[in-house]
Amino acid sequence: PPPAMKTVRVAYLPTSDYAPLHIANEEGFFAEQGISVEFVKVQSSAAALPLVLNGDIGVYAGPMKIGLVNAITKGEHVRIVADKGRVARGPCTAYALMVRKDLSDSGAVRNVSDLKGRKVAERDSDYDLYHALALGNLSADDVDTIDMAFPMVIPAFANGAIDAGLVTEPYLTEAVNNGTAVVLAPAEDFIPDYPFILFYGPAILDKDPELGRRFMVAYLKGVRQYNEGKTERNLRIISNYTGLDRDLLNRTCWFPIREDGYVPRGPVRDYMDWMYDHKKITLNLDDDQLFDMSFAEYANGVLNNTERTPGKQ
Amino acid sequence: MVQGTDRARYTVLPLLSLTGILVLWEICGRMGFLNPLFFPVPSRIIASGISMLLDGEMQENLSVTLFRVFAGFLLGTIPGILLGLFMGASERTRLLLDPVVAALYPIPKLAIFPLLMIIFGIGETSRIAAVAIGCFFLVLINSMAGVRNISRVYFEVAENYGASQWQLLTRIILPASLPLIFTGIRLALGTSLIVVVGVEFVSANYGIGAMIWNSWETFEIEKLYVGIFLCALLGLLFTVVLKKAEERITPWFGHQVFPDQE
Amino acid sequence: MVQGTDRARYTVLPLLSLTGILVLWEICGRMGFLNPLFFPVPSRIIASGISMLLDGEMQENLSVTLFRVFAGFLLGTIPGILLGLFMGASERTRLLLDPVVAALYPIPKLAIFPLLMIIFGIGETSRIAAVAIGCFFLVLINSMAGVRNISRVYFEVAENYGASQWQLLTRIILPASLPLIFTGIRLALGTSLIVVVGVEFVSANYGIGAMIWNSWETFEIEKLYVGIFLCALLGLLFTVVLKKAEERITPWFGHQVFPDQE
Amino acid sequence: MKLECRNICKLYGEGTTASRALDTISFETGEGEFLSVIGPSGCGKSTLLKIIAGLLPPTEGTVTYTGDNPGTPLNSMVFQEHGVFPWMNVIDNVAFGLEMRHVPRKERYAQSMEFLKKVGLASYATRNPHELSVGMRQRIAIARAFVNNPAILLMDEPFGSLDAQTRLILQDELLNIWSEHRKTVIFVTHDIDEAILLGDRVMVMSGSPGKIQEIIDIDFQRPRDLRIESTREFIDIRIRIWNILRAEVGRSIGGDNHGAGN
Amino acid sequence: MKLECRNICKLYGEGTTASRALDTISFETGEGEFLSVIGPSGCGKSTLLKIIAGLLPPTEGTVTYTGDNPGTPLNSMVFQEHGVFPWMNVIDNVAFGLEMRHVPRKERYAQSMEFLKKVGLASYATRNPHELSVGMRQRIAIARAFVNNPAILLMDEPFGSLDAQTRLILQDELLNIWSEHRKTVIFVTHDIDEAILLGDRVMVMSGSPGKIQEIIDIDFQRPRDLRIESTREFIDIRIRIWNILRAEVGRSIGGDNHGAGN
Ligand SMILES: Nc1ncnc2c1ncn2[C@@H]1O[C@H](COP(=O)(O)OP(=O)(O)OP(=O)(O)O)[C@@H](O)[C@H]1O
Ligand SMILES: Nc1ncnc2c1ncn2[C@@H]1O[C@H](COP(=O)(O)OP(=O)(O)OP(=O)(O)O)[C@@H](O)[C@H]1O
Ligand SMILES: [Mg+2]
Ligand SMILES: [Mg+2]
Repeated sequence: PPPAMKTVRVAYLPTSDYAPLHIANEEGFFAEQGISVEFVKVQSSAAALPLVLNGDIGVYAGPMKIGLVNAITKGEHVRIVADKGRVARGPCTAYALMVRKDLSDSGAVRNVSDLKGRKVAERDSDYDLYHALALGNLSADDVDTIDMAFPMVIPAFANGAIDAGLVTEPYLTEAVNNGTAVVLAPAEDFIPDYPFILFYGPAILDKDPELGRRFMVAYLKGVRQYNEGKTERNLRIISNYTGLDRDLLNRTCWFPIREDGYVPRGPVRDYMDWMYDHKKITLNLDDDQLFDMSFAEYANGVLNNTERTPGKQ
Repeated sequence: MVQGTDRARYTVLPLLSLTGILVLWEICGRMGFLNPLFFPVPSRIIASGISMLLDGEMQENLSVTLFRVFAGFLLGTIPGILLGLFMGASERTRLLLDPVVAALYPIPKLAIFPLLMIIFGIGETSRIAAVAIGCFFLVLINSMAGVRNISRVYFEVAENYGASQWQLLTRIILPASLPLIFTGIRLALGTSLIVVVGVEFVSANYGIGAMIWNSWETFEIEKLYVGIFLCALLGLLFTVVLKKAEERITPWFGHQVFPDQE
Repeated sequence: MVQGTDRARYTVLPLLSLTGILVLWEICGRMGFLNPLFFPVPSRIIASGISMLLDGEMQENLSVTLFRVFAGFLLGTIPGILLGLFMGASERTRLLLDPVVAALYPIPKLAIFPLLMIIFGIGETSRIAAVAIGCFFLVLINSMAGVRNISRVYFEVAENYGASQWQLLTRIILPASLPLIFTGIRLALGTSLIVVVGVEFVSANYGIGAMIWNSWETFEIEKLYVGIFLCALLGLLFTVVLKKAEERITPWFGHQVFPDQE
Repeated sequence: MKLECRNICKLYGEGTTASRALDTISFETGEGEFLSVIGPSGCGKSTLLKIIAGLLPPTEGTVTYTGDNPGTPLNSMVFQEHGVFPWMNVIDNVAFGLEMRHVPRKERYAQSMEFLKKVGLASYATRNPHELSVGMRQRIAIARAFVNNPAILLMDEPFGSLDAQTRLILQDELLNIWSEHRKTVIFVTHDIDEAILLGDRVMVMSGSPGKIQEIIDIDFQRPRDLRIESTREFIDIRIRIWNILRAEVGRSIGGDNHGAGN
Repeated sequence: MKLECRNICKLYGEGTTASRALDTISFETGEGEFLSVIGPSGCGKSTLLKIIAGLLPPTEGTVTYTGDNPGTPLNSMVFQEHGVFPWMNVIDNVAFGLEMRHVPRKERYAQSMEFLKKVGLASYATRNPHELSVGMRQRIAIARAFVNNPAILLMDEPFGSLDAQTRLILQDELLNIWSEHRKTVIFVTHDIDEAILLGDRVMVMSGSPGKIQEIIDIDFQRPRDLRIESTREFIDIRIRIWNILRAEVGRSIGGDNHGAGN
């Protein structure tokens, strides 16, 4: 008998890497599991974190952030439960250090070291910037960094207000499209395998782990359909919830996501160590405090029994 | 001054400036002085607005935002007026609360919006609370100034004729500070729009603010301007309605002061 | 009323409410009524503030924000007062510009901040412009109300004694509307803090807004409260300074109106 | 109703900048007495009336009311600055005291209309005060005090801005009402003839600080009318008062060549 | 300086709700004439003065000034509502007209001080008006008009709120100045004795709408003083004026039992 419907609140940003959640919703995968999902739009993962800790939001996703580690350090029950995309070498680039087109055309900026003394936009991405600049043997002190929300990067390029910046999709494709900037260094070159992650908060971990298991089943089913690529159906779903133009979506680069939910420990560990070394956090967490893969394992079991294909990646 | 001329000027002058600006903008845009990527001409914005109107997108966002604005406005303005009147009238209360008001007013609503969400939960309540807080202080400070601007003799008359505190409030303090309360309301209505948009920016699926933010995110710059125009239009509408109300309710306020105007 | 008591109440009452709130907060926190994750007790916030003071982080952010606030405030307030006075005095100008003001005021500064960046370039100019715009309208609307609140007989006297337009402005309109201009300034200073923090949220490395944003990002909730407290403190400071200035400059304003207060 | 003032002193301001407005004023009124008060401008007449009305606390001294009070208000004051409310129409202004005592609308309008007729403003009942002349507004204030039917009437130069004939009519009317009800009246005026014509006694004050110079009994039989002004006694009293006042003026202006012949 | 008013009409309001305040007023003053104006409250005296001063445009008719003007202002008015500025101290208020004409500070203070002495306010020169009594404020307004040394003085019940002796002194002072400089004076008063004592002619007005009833020549020799009040002629004129006014009042109040004996 189907279990009674339960509501899970999920925080999201309107970018394509949140697609598996929306696909799972649109295709009724959550409903199959007796879950109704309420999507809560947030402007950044930072804005979502308090609500996760508060128990208002059960699930959220995004890059590893200092705030999360700090919360866990304070004893909060939040765990990494699955993969949600990675910076990976592939046919396209979804995240990169970009430079203004005229600087690139004129040859003023050919490689990262030419950025010395220039204005570089970033948004709470000191780890990424650190490694990007390291490609040109620069440090953050060698450039003029400007903290800037992503959508504002494009007008800033157009206006000549910034010279370079860390840009993610779909802004990357749009900037290339309207001829304001070009890729200087793809993220694969400086933070390979850098993970974006799905988290559960106390609302699931403490209150209803069973709900978490069912949620994971639906999520991973969504991931599988996402990995079918830019099908008409997927394009339509993503276009619907991001509001992005279908053709633009077709041109943007989609992060690869693992179908078994497995999160590679190495890059996470690298990031932790970097944060610890740079005194951004006071405690280096061990794996038990960070990961809880039991949900993914359960889901893999369910999915591999009912469907043939194991995770491809 | 002939009456006809008078009426003409009261309707013509206000329209003149607004249409003037739009026409100038259109011309500059067409002559290539403005980067069309960021400054599309009004005609294109209007076209985009009409299509949003036809497919119902505009009405949906507008109604959501208007609900938040009015709910927040009412919830903030009414206590704001009452407390403002009270603080204006009672020095003791003023001394006690003025520092609190002064300290709370400049706290950015956007910065504490996440805290509001924790207190009021996700959803409408926290958004409406942010709007209400924004309105509250503006109306409070203006009402307070309104009371302190009342000629002392009115209070003496009221006291001498045995007005109770309640009668003092409703028959003297409230009507006498109405002109400035209106100024506060005018500011508050404008601000409630600003706050609601800011809040919809960071957390909402619908509403003009969400629409504007989505336009930034999805590079639909005309939609962004439609959103901004809607804000402007609403502001204008509010002002016109308030002005009519003001003329009706406080006819003794706002003399014409330059000789050319009698 | 004995003088000593009077002086005491002018300093004691304002302090009472503020410390009262802090003490209550501390007690509620210690007794576990508040979630320490989101509502840390004042003593911990103060401790965090002191450590930020010692390592210079606070001064740095504060000075950056203060610079933006004052620059924007001055750039917005002075034209706002002048135009407000002028619109208050001249009906023709008011009819012409009132709709424009009404339309522009409720446009959210945050929504057009990217446009400001395009117009003014990135960096300080666009941030200061956003603050200036925020102040401008508040002061304008209040100054306008100030002029319209002036008793007509003053204008008649001035005209009869041959005041030039300039003398009318400086000797009548300006001083007579000072009380309400002060109200506008008070609102504007508060708002300039709000706007600057909002702008620093979306684009800045330093400043109180950036600090608050970073605290959210890194979930250092005490730092966030330090930021909010700094806003509150600045607001308080501004108000106290303004009030002193007001008492000195407009001693005829603000009678005590309740009988218990003479 | 009787009234007793004992050693009333009033200081304005504090500390070294305090100035003494009234100095040990002691007097009492008989039951139903009509007391005229006359004295140079600034001698503290208004201050004294406000202290009697309980609107200002005396710095020293006491005010005592004795006698039984048949449900009507203790005192009603006509203020020198009339204090007609611009936000109420004429009849609501007049009915203000009755409204404060919850007299039903119909009844208070009927009573007010009666007094509006007496001051010649019946046809202006629903007009707004800002459409009336200054003198008409003062008449509203007078009607408002009369209709309130107080035990003691306090009148601060009530006829000061009335035209000659309305003044005479109202003097007459005042005497009529007074002889009907024998209320205690304290009547401040700057018109010596008026003071004598109306008063049972005339209290002559001097200024800086305000003191009682003399209280003169006026023994004309009632009812009185203007004819008594040509009697020997009247002229004697007039000269007597005038001499007190003139000495006073001589002191305050410095005794230069400003004697006005008599 | 001579003044001619021709067929002056004044309507307040518009269309059907317009009310006629003045009806075809025509008169002229001789060179250096002292014209007293008397009439019931609300008959349009203030309106007429404001039209003469150029502060209100007449609905119909013309005001013409002829004669040469030796550099001093054309006219200065003492307003019925005094219009003393609360934001200037006493001497700055008095010096206002001079300041408007750019008289150097030292000189204008010297001249103002002279007139402050004349109205007995020398020791209040640096005080703020809100610390003075109503009568003292009216004296400031009078001093302000005098020190301005205009070609024509327009005085709207200037002595209305003065005490008896200051009033007599200032009447005397006014006559002195007038006989020295032979300015044209239009002097509105509600005191019949004052009108006769001061005027070369007395213009008696009636109300609703304001009309000239009669202009009476006063032939007493100058210099005059209070002694003329006891002459036969004086009393005759007084009765004559009184009869005009009384008829008027009879009409306006409806002719009931309000005759005041004489
Ligand atoms: N702004 C206005 N709007 C409409 N009516 C007005 C206005 N000002 C004056 N009136 C009307 O015009 C008439 C004349 O007023 P005005 O002030 O000139 O009288 P006045 O003779 O000076 O009276 P007083 O002796 O009481 O000062 C009055 O009936 C008054 O109601
Ligand atoms: N609020 C105040 N602060 C300081 N001094 C004041 C204040 N009010 C009145 N005074 C002073 O007190 C004295 C008496 O003022 P009050 O108004 O009682 O005089 P008055 O006899 O009514 O004068 P008038 O006949 O001109 O109305 C004056 O010298 C005045 O300067
Ligand atoms: Mg007085
Ligand atoms: Mg008048």
